[in-house]
Amino acid sequence: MKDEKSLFINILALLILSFMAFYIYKVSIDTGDGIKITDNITPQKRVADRYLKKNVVDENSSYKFGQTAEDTSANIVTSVVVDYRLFDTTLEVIVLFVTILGFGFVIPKDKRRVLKPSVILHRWAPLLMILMFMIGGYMFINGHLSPGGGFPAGAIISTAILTGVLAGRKTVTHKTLKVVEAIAGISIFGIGIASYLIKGVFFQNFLTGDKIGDLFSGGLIPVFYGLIAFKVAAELSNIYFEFYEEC
Amino acid sequence: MIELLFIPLIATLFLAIFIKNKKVTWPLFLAVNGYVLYKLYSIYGMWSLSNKFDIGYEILGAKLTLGVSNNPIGWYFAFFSALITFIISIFSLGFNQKSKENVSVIWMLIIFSNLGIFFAQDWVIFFMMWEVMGWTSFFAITNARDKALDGAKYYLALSLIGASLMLIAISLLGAYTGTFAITPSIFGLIQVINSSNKIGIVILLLFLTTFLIKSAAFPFYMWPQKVYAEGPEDYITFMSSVMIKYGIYPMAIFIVPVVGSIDLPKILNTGNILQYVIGYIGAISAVLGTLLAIFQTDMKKLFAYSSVSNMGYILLGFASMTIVGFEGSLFHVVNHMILKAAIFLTLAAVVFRTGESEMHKLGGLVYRMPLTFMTFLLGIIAAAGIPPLNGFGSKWMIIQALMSRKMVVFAIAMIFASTGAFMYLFRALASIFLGQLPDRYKDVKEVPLTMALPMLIMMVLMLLVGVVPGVVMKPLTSALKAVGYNVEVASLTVLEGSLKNATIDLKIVFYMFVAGVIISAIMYLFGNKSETVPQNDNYTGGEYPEEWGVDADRFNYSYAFYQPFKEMFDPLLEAISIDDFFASVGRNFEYMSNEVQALFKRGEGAVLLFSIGVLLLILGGLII
Amino acid sequence: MNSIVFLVVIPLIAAFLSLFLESLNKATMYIVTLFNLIFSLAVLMSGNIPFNVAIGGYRAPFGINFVVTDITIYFLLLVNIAALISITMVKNIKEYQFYSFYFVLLAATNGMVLTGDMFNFYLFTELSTFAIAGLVAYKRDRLSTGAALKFLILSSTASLFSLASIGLIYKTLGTLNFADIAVKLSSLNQASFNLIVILFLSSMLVELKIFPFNLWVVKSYEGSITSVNMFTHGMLGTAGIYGAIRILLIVFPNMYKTNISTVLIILSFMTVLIGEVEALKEKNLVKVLAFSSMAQMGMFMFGLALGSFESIKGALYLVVSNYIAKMVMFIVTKQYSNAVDSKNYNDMKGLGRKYPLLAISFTIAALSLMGMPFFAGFWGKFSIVVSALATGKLASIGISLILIASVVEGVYYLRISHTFFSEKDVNNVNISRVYCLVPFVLAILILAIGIYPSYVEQVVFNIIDEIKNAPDKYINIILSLK
Amino acid sequence: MTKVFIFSSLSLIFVGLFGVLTRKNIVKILIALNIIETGINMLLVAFGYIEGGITPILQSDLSIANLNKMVDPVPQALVLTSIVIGLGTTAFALSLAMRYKNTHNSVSIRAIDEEGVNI
Repeated sequence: MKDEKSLFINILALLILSFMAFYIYKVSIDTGDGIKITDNITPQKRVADRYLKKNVVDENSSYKFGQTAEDTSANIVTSVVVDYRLFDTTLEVIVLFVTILGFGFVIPKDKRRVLKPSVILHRWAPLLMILMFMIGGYMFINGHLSPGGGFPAGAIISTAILTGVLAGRKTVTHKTLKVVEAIAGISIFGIGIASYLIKGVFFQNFLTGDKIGDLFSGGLIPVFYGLIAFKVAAELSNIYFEFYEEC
Repeated sequence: MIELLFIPLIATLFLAIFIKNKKVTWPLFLAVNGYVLYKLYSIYGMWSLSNKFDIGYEILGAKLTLGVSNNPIGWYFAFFSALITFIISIFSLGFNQKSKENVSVIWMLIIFSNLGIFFAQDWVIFFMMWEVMGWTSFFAITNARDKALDGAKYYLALSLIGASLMLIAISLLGAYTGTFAITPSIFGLIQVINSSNKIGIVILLLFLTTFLIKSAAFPFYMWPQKVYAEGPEDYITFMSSVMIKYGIYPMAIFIVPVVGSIDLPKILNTGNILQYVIGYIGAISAVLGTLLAIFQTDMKKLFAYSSVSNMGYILLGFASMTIVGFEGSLFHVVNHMILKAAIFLTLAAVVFRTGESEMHKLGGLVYRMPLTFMTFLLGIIAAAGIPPLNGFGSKWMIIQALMSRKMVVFAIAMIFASTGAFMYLFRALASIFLGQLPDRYKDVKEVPLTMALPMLIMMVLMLLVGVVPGVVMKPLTSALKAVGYNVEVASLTVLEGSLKNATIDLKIVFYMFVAGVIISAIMYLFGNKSETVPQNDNYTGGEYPEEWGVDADRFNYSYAFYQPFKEMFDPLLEAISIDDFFASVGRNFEYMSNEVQALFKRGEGAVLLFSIGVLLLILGGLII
Repeated sequence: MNSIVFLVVIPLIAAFLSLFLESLNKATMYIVTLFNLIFSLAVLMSGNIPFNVAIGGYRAPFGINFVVTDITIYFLLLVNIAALISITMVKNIKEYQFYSFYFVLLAATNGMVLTGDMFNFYLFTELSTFAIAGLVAYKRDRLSTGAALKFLILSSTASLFSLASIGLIYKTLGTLNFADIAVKLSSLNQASFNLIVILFLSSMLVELKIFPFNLWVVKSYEGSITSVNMFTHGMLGTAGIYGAIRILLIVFPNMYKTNISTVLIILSFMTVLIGEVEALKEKNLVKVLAFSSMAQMGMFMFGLALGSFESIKGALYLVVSNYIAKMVMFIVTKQYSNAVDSKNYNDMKGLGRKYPLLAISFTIAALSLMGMPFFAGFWGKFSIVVSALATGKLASIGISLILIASVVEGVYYLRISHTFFSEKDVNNVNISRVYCLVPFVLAILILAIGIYPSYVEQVVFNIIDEIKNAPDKYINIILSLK
Repeated sequence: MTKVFIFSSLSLIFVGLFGVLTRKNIVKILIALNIIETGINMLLVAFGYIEGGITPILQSDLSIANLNKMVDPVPQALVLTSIVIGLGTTAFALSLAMRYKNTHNSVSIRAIDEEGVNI
């Protein structure tokens, strides 16, 4: 593409960017009153402090490891993602849903040549897939204890499916994926509504009383993560299937 | 009071429903106009009538109430407008039998806005009615015909610009005087100006520009000829006689009192600067209108420019800032209404019968349409300001007023314009009705009764007002007295001038004229008789110009009637033409349009422009 | 009133279900939209306003919350009514994706209006962006693909800017809640505040169609079907306006102390000028409407950027007027262009004579957009003019330019309605009379507001009142909840 | 360390912006967008970072005692969301780009949309 060499645009862009950079520099050295962007604010002055201390509901409460608290997820990032700001996460699932839907909608369905998978891949794919499923499962089951969670788990599971597809193995049908996706999606909101019916508040973590550090702790967090994992897996797999559908 | 506004509005609705049925709409239109006329007649003298509506809208921290009230000057304008409108609507009854389009709905809406303007109590309702008039006129002029679109667009653009200026003026007025009501705002504005606040002058000039636009005065003199040439003829009659006065009314109630009582530097001890501004605008309009009218070949355009020059006279009367000049101007408003309506009705009749409005293609219609001819004759005599008819008195008063204030330049301009008026008026008469009848109009007949009747009424009116000016001057002077001007109620036939011993009794003038008519009739009866030859024998010398591929009409004597005169004035007219300016504005807009369109067509530089926008915002942020 | 979350949840569930419902999708669409409309009406009637809902049971600055105040509920109604009117234009659409996109858009626009959390707002904006991009691409031809792609690139760049802004807000203030930000912003220094506002504003202006940010508008209006145009205008546009009012006036009111508002004034009257001048030359009716909606948004932004309560009031009137009028115009455009199979308005001659109701509605809408008296737009124009002239030199120049531009608008709109009424034989054209009724009712509404603005005035007064007393009426409601 | 993180992420953002502004190839633009997005994500994480901080995961009572030393968990949660959004945008835009290639026979953003037949 010849146009890419346009000197004028390049210089203009450089000017714009240098101006922006200059502005950011200017802001960072500003000596006004009040908090500044360059100030080092510790979490203690932010809302995160209450998340760390797990005392959002009752300001004076404190907790101990192995005891119960208002949120019993040991991984505090998880507790923010799936408990304190659960609604964001559900929307994020919808974002993925809608973009993948759009992906499937606009992608041109023309014929593509599919290479025959190598024998090695075909043979070893089930083993790989089982391993991947296991890792994925571990990810979302342990999301509240260690780094991980529904999204990486979903991605790993979908990779397993991709491996299966590439290996020419029968995995799941497109229809099944759609059903899984919808059921997972509806269940996430279903649990939200159930919480409304039980507690009168949407998306509340209504399974309480478990202990920090246990495998079965964090209330609904593993459930949500599981659903998210399946949904993400289904959606990402959908991408692969969109390519293979017409073959 | 309020039913005066509501009846036309409801009538509009009915007219809209029956729009396809001409047998219903035009009689209904006539009936409503008759009702309005009667109602206006019945509320004469009841100056305390008023209605207020609370619409629950707040502006400048106060609740806005819209009010209409009966006021003397407004009544004066409204009544005579309604009278003329009523007569025109009789004419429309016959005129619209053939036409496919139906302008009555929009026209009724205009009448509604008309009444609203004249009875508005505050500037907001005045503005609202004013705007209604703007866009309704657009639809009335085009009347769903494409050929009228250009003129209508021009008119619409001008009136929207005018309305925008007025909106700014009203907002400033409200902010600086704290009121939107018309009468208190006069005193408020005088105070603002006298406290040497420049914004007051700005407000005044903005208002003045708006009103000048509507009354087709000098810089905005182009729209009448564009509009009148193409609009539906009966509506154009209304427009040229009645609607063009809408700009005069607010000048009379607002500009004149304010300009008359503010302290501004004076010129030659005769009047302040603004007075001279108005005067020069008036003088230029009068002279320019006359000059341009002389050169037109289309009769409707000719009389369009004649309107411009008449508006000039009215402005000159205002510029004198004397009570005689003021009375003269307001008297001329009615006179011009009557005579312009008469003239345009005859033009409409001619177009109705011949379908032609180029003057050199017409001629000799006096033999076929004698009544129309008579009306036209009286109309142009009145327009030229020759005594027994109505144009004379008011012009006389205005010149008197100008002379008494020693505004000699203006008086000369006015006399020049009046004299020049003879040239174009006679030309129109000669080209349309006198001379030879072209063969294609052999079968033209006189107009039907419904159209003849209004013309008759117009003739009577012109004579009546000409001989007995009291029928107009009495209501006018009592209205002015009711408003608070120091005037005597006029007598029936005598007009008071402002110079020493300057009174004129029009009764005597009439007697002299009658004597003159009798003498000329005797001369006609006993003089030589003329001989009739076919038209082409006369001006093509027996040849057939069509054979050479030339239009025979070009050889008609009335084609390019005043060519030498025109060559004399052409450089001047070119120099002052404002039309080029508007055209260049339009061209520049189009050029800009192309440039930006390319931007939106591709959409490729979206992010680039986005970041430029961010830069602009950053600039705002950097300048703390 | 925790059940307010249903407004978002039900459409989202419907979006999932739409994968399977196939022919029932259209019915679901009506049911869900009606549910949203009736629910928001019920909330308005219930008399519980204002209230605050903590989702997940965590109180405001910590959890995500939905707030319903006067502003919210009116805009909620506007969004849902627009949705209901727009879906009546949906016909013969088989692709389930269209319905899914619609449901997501409905949820997202409702959520944008309801949410009280910055990041949540950002997410809803993203959702609506994706949904609109998908809907714009619905025809999947050359035009709509290009339009959707360019819209997506522009809006995702913009969204990255707003993400950066949210990051900065969290870094400096340590909170993401609107109310909490509004309280804490006073302790932020000016330069940092400016940076945050600039980043956030620039992403918001994309949705508000302000000039250098609005290159997507015309393309996507031109490339998409009428119902999508109405979604963009009535739902996304209204929600964007809500965002502007909420964020500029309540969260970032300090912006008016900086020169950013001055730049906004300049940008907005440039938008008006460009929009009007462009529309003058355009023959494609849909593009005319696109340019004109740009211009209207410019006018709205002008009112907002002036920052006085008078001008905000005017801006709100303009919102109402533009909201109804554009809806009418889109419907009329659709009916007429379907009838003659062309979008050029010169081909639509004579249709106004056969179907006068549509043409009259169009004319009324046009007059309202021009700001003619006795139509809804006038009150907005009047208020803005009055307050702009009182503000200062720049605003006065701006308003003069805007008024001159509105002359241009008048000329092209009335030319179009003249074209509708001019004479041509149109016997072979057929439009269902039922479709004439909807725009006519809306047009009557415009007229009613124009003649007797009292009811709208009440609504506008409530909104202004909330802006004036933001600490009492918005911030404390959220932060006081335990 | 925080400054290094912030500086590097800012440079990523600017590199990406440069790409978006100057490139005409849609795929390149999308890559550039992804670069910006990565930059922003890094920036967000850097905002939550404190010198010598520890991961916000409770392992024993000891970590509860060290709550003050933990890095801010909220930016990480936000980044998690924004990554997914970025993924979605990229997927959607790429499929649109494929359709674009099909209809316009070009991947240049300068290809004219209006003319030509619908494919």
